[in-house]
Amino acid sequence: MPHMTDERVRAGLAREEDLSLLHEVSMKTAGVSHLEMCIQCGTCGGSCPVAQAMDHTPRMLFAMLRAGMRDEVLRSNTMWLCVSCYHCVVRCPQEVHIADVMYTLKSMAIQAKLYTDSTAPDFSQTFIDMIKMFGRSYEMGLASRHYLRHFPLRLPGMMPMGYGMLTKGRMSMMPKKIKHMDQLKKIMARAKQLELTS
Amino acid sequence: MADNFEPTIIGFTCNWCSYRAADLAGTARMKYAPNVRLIRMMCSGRLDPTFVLRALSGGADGVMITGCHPGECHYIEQNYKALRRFLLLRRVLAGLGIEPGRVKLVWASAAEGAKFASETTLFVEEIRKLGPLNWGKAVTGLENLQEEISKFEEVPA
Amino acid sequence: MTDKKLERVGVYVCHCGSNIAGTVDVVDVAKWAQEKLGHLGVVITREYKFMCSSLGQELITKDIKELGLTRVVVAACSPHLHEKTFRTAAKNAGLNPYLVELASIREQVSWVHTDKAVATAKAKAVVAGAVSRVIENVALDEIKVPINPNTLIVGGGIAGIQSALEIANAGFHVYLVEREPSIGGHMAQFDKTFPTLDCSACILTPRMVEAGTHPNITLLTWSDVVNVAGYVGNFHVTIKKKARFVNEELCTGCGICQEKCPKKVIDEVYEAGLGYRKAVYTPFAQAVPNFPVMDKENCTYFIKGTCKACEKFCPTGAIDFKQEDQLINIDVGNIVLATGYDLFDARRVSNYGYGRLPNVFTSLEFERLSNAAGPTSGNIVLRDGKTVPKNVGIIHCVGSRDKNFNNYCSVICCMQGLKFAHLVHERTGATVYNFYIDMRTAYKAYDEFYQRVLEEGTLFVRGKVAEVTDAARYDREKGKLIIQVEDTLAGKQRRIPVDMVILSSGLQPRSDAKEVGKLFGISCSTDGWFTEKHPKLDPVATMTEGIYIVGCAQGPKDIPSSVAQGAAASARVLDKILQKEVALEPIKAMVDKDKCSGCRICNGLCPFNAIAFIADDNISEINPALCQGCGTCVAACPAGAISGTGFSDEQIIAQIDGLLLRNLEPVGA
Amino acid sequence: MNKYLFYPGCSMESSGKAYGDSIRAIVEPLDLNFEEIDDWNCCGATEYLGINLIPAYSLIARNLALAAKQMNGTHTVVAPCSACYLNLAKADYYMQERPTLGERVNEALAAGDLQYKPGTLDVRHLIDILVYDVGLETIRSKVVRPLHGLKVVPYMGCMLPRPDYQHRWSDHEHPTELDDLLRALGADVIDYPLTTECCGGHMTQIGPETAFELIRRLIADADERGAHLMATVCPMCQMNIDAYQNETNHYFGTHYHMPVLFFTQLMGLAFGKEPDELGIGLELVSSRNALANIGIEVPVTQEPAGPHKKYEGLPMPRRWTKHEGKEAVK
Repeated sequence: MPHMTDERVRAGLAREEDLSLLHEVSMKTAGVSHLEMCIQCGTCGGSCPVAQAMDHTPRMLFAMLRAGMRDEVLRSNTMWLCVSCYHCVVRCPQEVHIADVMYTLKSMAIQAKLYTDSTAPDFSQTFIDMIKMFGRSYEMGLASRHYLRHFPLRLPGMMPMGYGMLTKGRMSMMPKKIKHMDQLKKIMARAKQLELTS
Repeated sequence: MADNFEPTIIGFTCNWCSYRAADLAGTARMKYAPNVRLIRMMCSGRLDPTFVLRALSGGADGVMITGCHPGECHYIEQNYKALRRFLLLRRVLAGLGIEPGRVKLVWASAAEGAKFASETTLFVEEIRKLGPLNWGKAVTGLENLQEEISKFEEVPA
Repeated sequence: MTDKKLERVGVYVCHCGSNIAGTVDVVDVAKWAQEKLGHLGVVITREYKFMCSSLGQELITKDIKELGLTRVVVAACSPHLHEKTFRTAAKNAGLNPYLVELASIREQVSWVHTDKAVATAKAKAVVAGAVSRVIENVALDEIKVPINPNTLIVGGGIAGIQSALEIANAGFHVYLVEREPSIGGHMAQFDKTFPTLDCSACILTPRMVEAGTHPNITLLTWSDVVNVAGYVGNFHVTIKKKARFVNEELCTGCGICQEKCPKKVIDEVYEAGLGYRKAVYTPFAQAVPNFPVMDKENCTYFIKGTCKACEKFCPTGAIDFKQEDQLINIDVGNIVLATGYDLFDARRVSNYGYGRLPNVFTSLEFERLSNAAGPTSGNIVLRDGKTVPKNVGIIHCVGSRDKNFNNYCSVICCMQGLKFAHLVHERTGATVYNFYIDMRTAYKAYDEFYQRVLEEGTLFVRGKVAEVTDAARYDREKGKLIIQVEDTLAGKQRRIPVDMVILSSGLQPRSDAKEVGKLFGISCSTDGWFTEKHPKLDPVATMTEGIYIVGCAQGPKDIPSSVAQGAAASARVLDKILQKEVALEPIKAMVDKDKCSGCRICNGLCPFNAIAFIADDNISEINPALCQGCGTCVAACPAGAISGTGFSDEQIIAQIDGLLLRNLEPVGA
Repeated sequence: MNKYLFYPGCSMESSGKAYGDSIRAIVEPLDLNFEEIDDWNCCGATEYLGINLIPAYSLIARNLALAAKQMNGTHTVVAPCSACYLNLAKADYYMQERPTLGERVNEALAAGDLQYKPGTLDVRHLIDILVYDVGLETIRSKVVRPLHGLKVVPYMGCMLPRPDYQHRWSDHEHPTELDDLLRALGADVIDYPLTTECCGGHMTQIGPETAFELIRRLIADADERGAHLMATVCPMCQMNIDAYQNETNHYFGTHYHMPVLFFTQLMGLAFGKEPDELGIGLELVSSRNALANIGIEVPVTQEPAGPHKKYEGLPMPRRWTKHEGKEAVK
């Protein structure tokens, strides 16, 4: 291996381009992603209601996927801010399944432990933990656990709202549970072994 | 069934659309299964059912008939006549103990090189599943015949 | 097996450089043909780098002469490319051209397969099929028919006008059919033309007048082609001349009827819905012909039975409420289709708000808005009719390059957007933004125009606009249209408040293109444009001989290209006319009188009415002039009495056997 | 009686209780038979898809498999929640588009003795059933207390009209189904450009500031346009705009008071049902003042007085909808 000069490192030439990244993301996405068809028009970045808060617009993220910038992509906050409003999806002139690609990137970031803010992954995890326990979502448990962990200082502010929800019967103290939890558990256990790679 | 069975298929094409679709697939370098050998006719309406029987009896495992989309025939409406003959032919084949699925009708316009290529590959796989043609063998796949036929008969002729 | 004497067959395998030889072992194919097909009469096989080159052709002609070949097989590219080349070569060497067969081992083998062994094997089968077939070929003579020197041109836009003038100036007669009341087409609606900013009317109207007064041009406006029969050289066309309710003999075009007509109607065609006309009208002042038409749907007399203001005031008594549609039959030798385009319906892109937000305009609306003869006398104002915009956004690629709408690039929209930017800047001094995905300014002097617009200070944002909305988020956006877009070069989402949005809408095929195609026997591509014979080498001809397509009917294009195509088609038509007769492929069906049982099954099968039943002899007969050679009757004849030349049963069956390699060993060997 | 399989979704029993109550109240007058899918489970909302693909789709598909078993004279599944509707429709669609996904999901389902053949069921949203199956004519005929004078902004939210795998809606950006339905109830429907903008979804949980901004845009524009209240079709939208409105106001220092009701609550009112039967009052941003507008006798709103002013501007093109000419939407 030739000696790497400082200049090369500074010029960013030391980075390996991971050209399999785009294909990998595409394969792991539900449906046919059409990711390779992106023409970088920016419809997604223009449509996104939360683009201003994103590190990279979706379009730029796709360019980075092409360039094989695995770490930068998976560390980006873009997919975590996606609200799944599907504006970009219906407007995309190339029919890229943008929202689903965002889901894929989230799961890849979790697996690679490359997210910088754990709020969103934790929320998702708590949410599905509840489902795995009860088969239904349990808002009271979810909200209290999540807020205690991530926004303890907000809790006092949220109390009136929570109180209102409780007294109006819009939040139950007790979770609802489905009858055949055993069946659901079996399905989920089997599903976990079968990821989509090709 | 032999694992490495390579079917031989004869394809009838119309000079105006499907033969040009094959040309287009070529010009665009689209890859498809090499098992189909094509014959050019002026129109799918030229297809005499005896050609199909000749091909099957002469060693072909399947026959693909291709023509212009309904309503787009270069000769106005002759592909509908091909369609009628095709439907009849499948019944005849079933009567002879041959799987009707060995004969397939594909509409492909001159612009549909990609469709021509993918339909060809698909048909080769279908024939591969059916295995080599054995005359007089017990007929399989007949149970769906009526359903399949009605699918085609929905096309206004 | 026939016991006729063996033909002498030559087989020529082409390398096509590496196009074939890269995937097919051509030397092996040639050798194999010599060994395995010798018993069929193959006396010589050769392989050569480029068979279609003059040296390659010479190999064949030399062999025909020296070896006395009676049949030739060339294994090379598709017959649609070089069949003619090799047939001509054979003819020059004294062999009937129809005794030559092409075996397509490029389009059907080398280009679509990868495994060399498999490809070579398939190539051998294709060659074997062709050899078997060619032996059954019979010598045929071309059929010559005279060409009618008259030409029909459908569509009176700039492409059709150009085409008509070229032919008429060469001294031949032209029927120019236009469905609107006046010729001129879309170009008549424009204000300026890019990149030179010529006034559209100034360059178009002289041509319109020339076409309208030319002694060799019969102008049929307000007319539709309703039926086409026949074939190249001899088309029979029926045209419906819709009732104008104005007697063209008496009308002087004074315009009093329009002035007096009390009924105002939104003009959806010429004014693009942005202005009004009367129920009796000429679409614009310089219309050719200058006779008005009456719009029956909106005329008060036709609706309520009273009014007749036009009739009352007409000084020459030209108004005729009793006029009826008229069918005109003409015979022509060639037909040029110049049917143009429709503007993409921008309402479909609902996120751009056209039809919901008043100050979003389409390109055609803007053309009228900026046109001195338009509804605002050329003042660029908002939809309230008076406010001059201070900020204008021009959106490119509306409905084009988008899988939700039209997949293709509409070609003209970039330059159109730049032209609009210039006009807005020049006339209003407004700040102009252009939103584009890619700036496409190919062709002479186009990019220079882009430079000029840049210089004028137009702001360019690279990004496909996501939405146009009137929902303000901040005070500075109140009362404005907000264009939300990702500035892809800055990598940031921007919200740009403007007063006016212009959508550079794309072009799309006429909504009835498919039916028109069917009427004339030509096909449309997947996008809906008429399909040309060859995308590069024959862009104005079609698969149907004698029918030509020009201008936007063939695909989106600008004025210079449309004019060039109009002229190109005329050259092709004149070539045909000057040949005086045309050779038709001798591929026809024929009835063997001795075999025909008179069952009449074939009679109903022919869509061209070429088969007639001769009651006296109790047989059917085929008229070779009407027969198009499809072969359906051949396949249907229960007595085998009909034979098809060029595609006979014997030829096809021999080819089947050959393709299945059943012809390798002589029977009984 | 028109039978449908019903997938209520988790929130129908908790935060969206008012939605559940009001649906029960209108089902009977409209002669609808909603048969709940037995032992349905949570669809995973937008959370599971971002963690593991196959488990996420298996979770959704269990419901489809259960529903398919219960098909008996109908193959339509109705979901009143937009997120549930989208998830169910999406699983059905992608299992077809990507056969490998379908195979794996069925492999997982097999562990629970279930299976689902994609395309078996027709997944539809409640409002789709009401507008296109029941029809606006029928709905109009059931109205005994027209909502004249109630200024409503129709808020469709995002996951209902998009991505619209089965092309059910009049438009992806400005669908008119909710507008038409509310108009059939007699309400004064305000043209709301943000009708399909996002309410923030789960961002209220994971990035509240982002969500507050999205909520602000919605209520600010509704307020600007003079709305008395917003009508929604999704429990998530209702929850975000209602329960987080106070916090949003606090965050921006604003004082918006924009009640959000489910469209079914308004239908119930128009059909003559009593507010408490419809879960009215369960919202945190009270709709009392808004509904006072239609308290007893609300006169029909009239055109502004004065002579008809001649319009001097340029004519407008007709508005476009994908379903141009479709009977139901009038």
